[in-house]
Amino acid sequence: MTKLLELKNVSKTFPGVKALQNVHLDLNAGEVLGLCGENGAGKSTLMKVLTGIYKPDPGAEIWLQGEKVQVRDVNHARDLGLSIIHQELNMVPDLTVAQNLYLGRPGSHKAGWVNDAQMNRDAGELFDKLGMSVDPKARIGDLSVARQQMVEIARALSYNSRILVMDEPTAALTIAETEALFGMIRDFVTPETGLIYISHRMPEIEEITDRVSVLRDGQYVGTVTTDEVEMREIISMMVGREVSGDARPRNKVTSDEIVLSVRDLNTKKLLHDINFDVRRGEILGFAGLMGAGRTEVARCVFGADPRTSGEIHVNGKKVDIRTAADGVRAGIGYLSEDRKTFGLLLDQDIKANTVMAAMKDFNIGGFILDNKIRTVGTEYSDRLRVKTPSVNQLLGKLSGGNQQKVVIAKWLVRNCDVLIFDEPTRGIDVGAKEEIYALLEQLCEQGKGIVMISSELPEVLRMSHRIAVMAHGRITGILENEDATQENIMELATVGKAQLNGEVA
Amino acid sequence: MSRILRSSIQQVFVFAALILIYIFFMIFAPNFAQPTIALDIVQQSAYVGVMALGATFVIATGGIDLSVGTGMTFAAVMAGVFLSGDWMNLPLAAGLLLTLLVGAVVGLINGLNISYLGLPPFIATLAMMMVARGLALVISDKSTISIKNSGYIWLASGELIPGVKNAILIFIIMAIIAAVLLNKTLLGRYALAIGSNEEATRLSGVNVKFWKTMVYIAAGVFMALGAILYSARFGFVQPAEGVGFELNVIAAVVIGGTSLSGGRANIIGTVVGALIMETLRKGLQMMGIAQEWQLVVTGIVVLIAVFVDIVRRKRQSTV
Amino acid sequence: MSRILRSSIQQVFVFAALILIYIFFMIFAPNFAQPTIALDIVQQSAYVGVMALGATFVIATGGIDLSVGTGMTFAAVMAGVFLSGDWMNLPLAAGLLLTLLVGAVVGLINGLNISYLGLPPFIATLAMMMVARGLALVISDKSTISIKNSGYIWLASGELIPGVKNAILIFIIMAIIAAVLLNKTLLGRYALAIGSNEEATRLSGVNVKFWKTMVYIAAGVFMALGAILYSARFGFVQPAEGVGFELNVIAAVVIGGTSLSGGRANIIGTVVGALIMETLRKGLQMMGIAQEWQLVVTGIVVLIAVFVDIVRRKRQSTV
Amino acid sequence: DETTNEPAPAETTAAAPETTAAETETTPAETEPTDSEPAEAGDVPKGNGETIYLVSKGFQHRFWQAVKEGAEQAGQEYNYTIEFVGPQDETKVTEQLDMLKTALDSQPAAIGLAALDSGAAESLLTEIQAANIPIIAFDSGVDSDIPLTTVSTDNTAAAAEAAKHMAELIGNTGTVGLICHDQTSATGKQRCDGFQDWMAENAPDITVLEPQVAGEVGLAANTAKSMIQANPDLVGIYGTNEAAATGAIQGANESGKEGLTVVGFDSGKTQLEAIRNGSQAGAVTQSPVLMGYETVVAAIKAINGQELPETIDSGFAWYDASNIDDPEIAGNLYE
Ligand SMILES: Nc1ncnc2c1ncn2[C@@H]1O[C@H](COP(=O)(O)OP(=O)(O)OP(=O)(O)O)[C@@H](O)[C@H]1O
Ligand SMILES: Nc1ncnc2c1ncn2[C@@H]1O[C@H](COP(=O)(O)OP(=O)(O)OP(=O)(O)O)[C@@H](O)[C@H]1O
Ligand SMILES: [Mg+2]
Ligand SMILES: [Mg+2]
Repeated sequence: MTKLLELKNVSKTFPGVKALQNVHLDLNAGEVLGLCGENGAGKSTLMKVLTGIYKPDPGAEIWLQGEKVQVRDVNHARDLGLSIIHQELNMVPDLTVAQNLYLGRPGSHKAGWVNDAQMNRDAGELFDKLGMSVDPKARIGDLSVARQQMVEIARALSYNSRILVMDEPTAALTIAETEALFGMIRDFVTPETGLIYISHRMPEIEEITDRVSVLRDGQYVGTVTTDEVEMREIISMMVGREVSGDARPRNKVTSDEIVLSVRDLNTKKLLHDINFDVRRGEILGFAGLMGAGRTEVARCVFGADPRTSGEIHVNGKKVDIRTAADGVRAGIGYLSEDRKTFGLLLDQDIKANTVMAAMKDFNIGGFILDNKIRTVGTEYSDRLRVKTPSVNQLLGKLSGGNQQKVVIAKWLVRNCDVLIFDEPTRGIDVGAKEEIYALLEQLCEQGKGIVMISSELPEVLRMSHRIAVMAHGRITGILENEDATQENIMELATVGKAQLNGEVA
Repeated sequence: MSRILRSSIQQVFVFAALILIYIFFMIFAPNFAQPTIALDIVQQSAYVGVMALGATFVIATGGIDLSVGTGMTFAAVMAGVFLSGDWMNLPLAAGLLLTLLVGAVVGLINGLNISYLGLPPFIATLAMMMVARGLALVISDKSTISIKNSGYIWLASGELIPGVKNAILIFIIMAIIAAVLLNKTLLGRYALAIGSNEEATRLSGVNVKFWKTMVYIAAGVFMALGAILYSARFGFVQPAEGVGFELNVIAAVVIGGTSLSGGRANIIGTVVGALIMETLRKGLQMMGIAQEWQLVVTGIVVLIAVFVDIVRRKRQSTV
Repeated sequence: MSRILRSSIQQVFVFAALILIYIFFMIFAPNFAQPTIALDIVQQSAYVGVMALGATFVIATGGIDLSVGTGMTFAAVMAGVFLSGDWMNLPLAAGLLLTLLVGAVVGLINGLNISYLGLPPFIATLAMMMVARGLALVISDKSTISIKNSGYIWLASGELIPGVKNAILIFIIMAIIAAVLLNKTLLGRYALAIGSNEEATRLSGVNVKFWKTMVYIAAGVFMALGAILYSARFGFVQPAEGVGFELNVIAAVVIGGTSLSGGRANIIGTVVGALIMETLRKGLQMMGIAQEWQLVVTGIVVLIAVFVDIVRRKRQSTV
Repeated sequence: DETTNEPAPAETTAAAPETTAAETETTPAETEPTDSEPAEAGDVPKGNGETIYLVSKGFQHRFWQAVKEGAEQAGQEYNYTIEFVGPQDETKVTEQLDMLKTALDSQPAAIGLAALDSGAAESLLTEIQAANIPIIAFDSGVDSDIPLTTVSTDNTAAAAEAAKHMAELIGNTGTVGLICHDQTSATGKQRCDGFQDWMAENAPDITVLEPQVAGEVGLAANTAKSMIQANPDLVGIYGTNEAAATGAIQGANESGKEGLTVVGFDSGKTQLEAIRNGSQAGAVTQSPVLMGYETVVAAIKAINGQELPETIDSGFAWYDASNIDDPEIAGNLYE
């Protein structure tokens, strides 16, 4: 039987980085192939070669159903039936949802004329078919990352391609949407089509894939059939060693001292009477469905967004936070969920990004301490195992997961009393995830208070001492870790709006 | 169309500024409160306005066009070459077409330099600004070229509708065409998409280089039309004129609410922006204010108008 | 310092263009191959160069400063007011300090308008451009102001090192200061960070509004220094000058490789950019080429120089 | 300037009895306008504060300020209000025409126009005529019958005068450079061409270089320097306005050139200083104050339907260190 797709001998060299070396990959018709590997292993690069975005080094071959092809560019790839959902969002923020869906697509215009009414209708139908509720007329830039991700997925599905690549599609999604996505994937795969699925979330790999191929350091390690192996084995193929995974926190909160206290927080748009405390050495997890308002709580406490009322106390002192600078000064750090827009300076290097929030410690009278910056930059990039030739590399040239590590390093360097991590392990591989968990635990031991927002329930359960669950801009419950299960969290997260209003009334 | 018009006007808060400025002058500038003055203002802003319509597309892509001022003069000189009795003396239609073609070629060169050679728009069009100025002077031999073609002059100064100069009609028609281009065609859609996120647009399969070039060509054609309105108004071209017009053009676009960082554009805004600048000039002149003070006042009013626009925009988006 | 210098020069491929242009004129322009010509070029580019150093910071933040041309004239007029015998006749040091303060205030107002009122830099500085021009004319009553303070004139035209005008020294010193500011201080670091991603910088706890304002203030001080060099060369100021200088200033910065979209800046590049423009002007003048052809040639050479720069930059980064 | 005929004889203008033709530089071109007041007090009726609108070629140069002063002097004398405007520089023809339109819109009693382009204003002039507003041309003429008279300096003749003095000063031999402040306006061209033409006809041993254009001091200085450096045999530079002449002197100073003869045009503080201290040989001046005065007087006469001659010469004069303080000259010089 001919394979739907075969990649042979693919290499790709960037200045100073051999991203791929003689990689092989094959995809059967009718299957979902998982692609796993640590951050920087070369997964995204391989997929970009496949879809015509990068030119591979000479010698690479791409075979589609037994025919050798040369993919010239994005459109050519699409003509060949190849489409991709990129790891980073690729949406045009100033256009509407429908306009984005049909941007650049053959048949989206009649002799140069575009018909927005038609597009809105088509988009509406598409969303109905996929069971999503998104307003086709909404401006993309006004949607949350998760919604934008859903639009990307809808767009990719609507191409009716033979081969669809999804590069970490669920990184921004919560359980409910992930389940919906899996439904769509199952509908998509037919005896004529195939799908390549990249994710760092092993349960997803286990659930959705038929086979899994593994890359390590730009090299092909092997392919296994999902049913036949334990996830542990895949993980050890990826990282070259065993990674153990506890399900629950390994330490207890010992202090009663409250480092962060939020009282009666309200915002114009969404939040309603938010109250919570974080103790010294505690991780307070925030769970909830997409759009529940977790990010908004974080941004508001930190000072990135205005609040209409509410008080914030740090270390028992009331602080007046109106801007992000106030937040940082009060000892709060905030790691954003959207690193590209809110976290990174893509055209600055690793060391500059690492110390960005702590410049006060890296200057004397306004003069920069370059040596100290280099030392600290190197220290943290080693500690977090950022895969890079040097700390002088521009952030834009790192893999997504490695970029995430640098943003984390930024807040570690700053050494705040309260750290708010919004999706801290988004796009981070299993090995590194454990490192970050260990890091969070270390921070706890140092007596910091941590708020961790995560859409992965296992992660929330694994890390949080207590779990606040949000729905519709309210906290619907705060659970002790011992009492929390995936089921009762979901129950609190799906409390209806009407119910909430009733309770309040 | 009317829906677009309505929604655009709602977005153009700077429209309120225009009204306020106008009312102010009706009260304080002698003889200002006549309908003919309003018509004068539209007529006098027509050529900058038409060029600003084209520049709106360029700015929507996140680019800039500094060559629009001297490029206009160059195109007007070429119109003189095509049409003037002392030169080629071509029939009107041929001369007009060729002039628009000159504009398109200027735009094409800008577009190719920017899209295919990867030059920053600022540099590419700055170079074109110098080259166009030089060529205008070389071709005209530094002399005023007069275009005493009565059909040509009628284009701008004739009155198809009695009392309303044709320049005004052309301005209105071009504004409608520009609004349609921006909101209803691929050109506008892709211009906005490129300005909003060029990489994502490219990854959506849009031939970004091609469409960027098209945008500059379109701007070149609008520029040539501006050149025609400008030179047909009085029937002559002064080849050294045009320096600094690019700032007026860009100012009209930006005052109208189109963002220089690209991705958002507003055609009605551009028209209002051009009218504000001309109303200020006319009103202050008619008040007999010393010109140095006119500069100061204009600067401050522009600041306030745009500031009020921003505040109202912000308020609208958070309510 | 020398490490920074070396690495910056390596990044300034446009340096090669300067050398080539220079060699060309040594061969083809009569009497060009003398050391005094080289010194003249540096001297003549000093005031635009110094202002371009300041503008580099503004452009690094992704902003733009259109007020630098007429702002320079305004500052020079104020220098005249402080120092001229007909006016306040202050001691030299006081006059200089006050002039720099004027520049700082111009920058402060730009900065406040941009950071705190949220006006687009283009509009805020366009307005300032008009206001500064108007005020320069109002204060001087449209007359030339002469500053016959010998110490003042010595600043630009004296020769601390025999044969080398002080303007050259000041240009070099200011370039070093600017390089240190950009690469070694918070001001430069934050300017680049803001230009790279303003929102991410804000969320890192940086007081973006404050630092942006500081950048405009710094640019204002450099502008005032440019004004001093300009007016001290002649010992007088004509209040109507300066219009259009802003484009020379911005061109120097952009030719030098600083990106108008912010986030990257190169001080040595700015110096080289200013020198390229002046070398072209000087060489073409000495070849006796008519001005209109000078414009054409300059435009094309700038295009080529920047294009070669881009190609080499790309090649370096992909090897 | 389309009215480049010889300056009109003095007797054609009642307004300026002492104004003489400018053929000889020793004859002052005109006198203080106030001197002429008695002669015309009877002829020129007073007004009631009506507006006379003058559209000049520029608002920010002292030359035009001096014209404005003369105009306002006449306005005060005869009780008229003077509006005086002008575009940003001498290339801004359209801006000037918009100003002319505004002048028409504000319905003044008369309009004066110093046209940047002699042909451009035709259609507006027709509109003004239709509105029954008398129009007077000043400084340079207009290609039209509509203006009732033209009050102007003959720039070509004045430039020839500068050439004549230059030739004399350098002993009729050597290389001379030209720095023209503007290459496209009528005035700019005449000042450049008049000089070149006179040299071509009358001074076969003088080489005149390709003119270079520089409208502001810094550029003019750099240009002069380049000229001096590229042409070591240069003996003289002629600058067609204050900035060009001052720049030439600065260029000579900076390049260390000794003995360069610099001849200029107009006055202004820096030129006057240079002429006084000997670094500049001399300059040709027009009579801006008189020009403004005469223009307004002509306008008043036109308002009252009185006869006007075809042209009124406001004259020009050569001045140097020897006669700079003579009252007839000093009255036309401004700082
Ligand atoms: N444009 C680029 N220039 C230079 N190096 C690059 C570029 N893109 C990727 N790399 C490097 O290539 C390697 C592979 O990156 P890639 O993005 O394919 O990793 P990945 O497996 O997708 O990782 P992640 O799980 O973090 O997304 C990394 O070391 C990265 O730093
Ligand atoms: N159905 C929706 N359509 C459009 N925008 C929505 C919708 N639901 C929420 N949003 C937007 O999402 C934001 C609130 O979500 P926020 O990001 O605070 O939630 P979250 O719980 O962090 O979820 P996420 O997983 O998306 O980060 C708001 O800005 C809101 O406008
Ligand atoms: Mg990846
Ligand atoms: Mg969130």
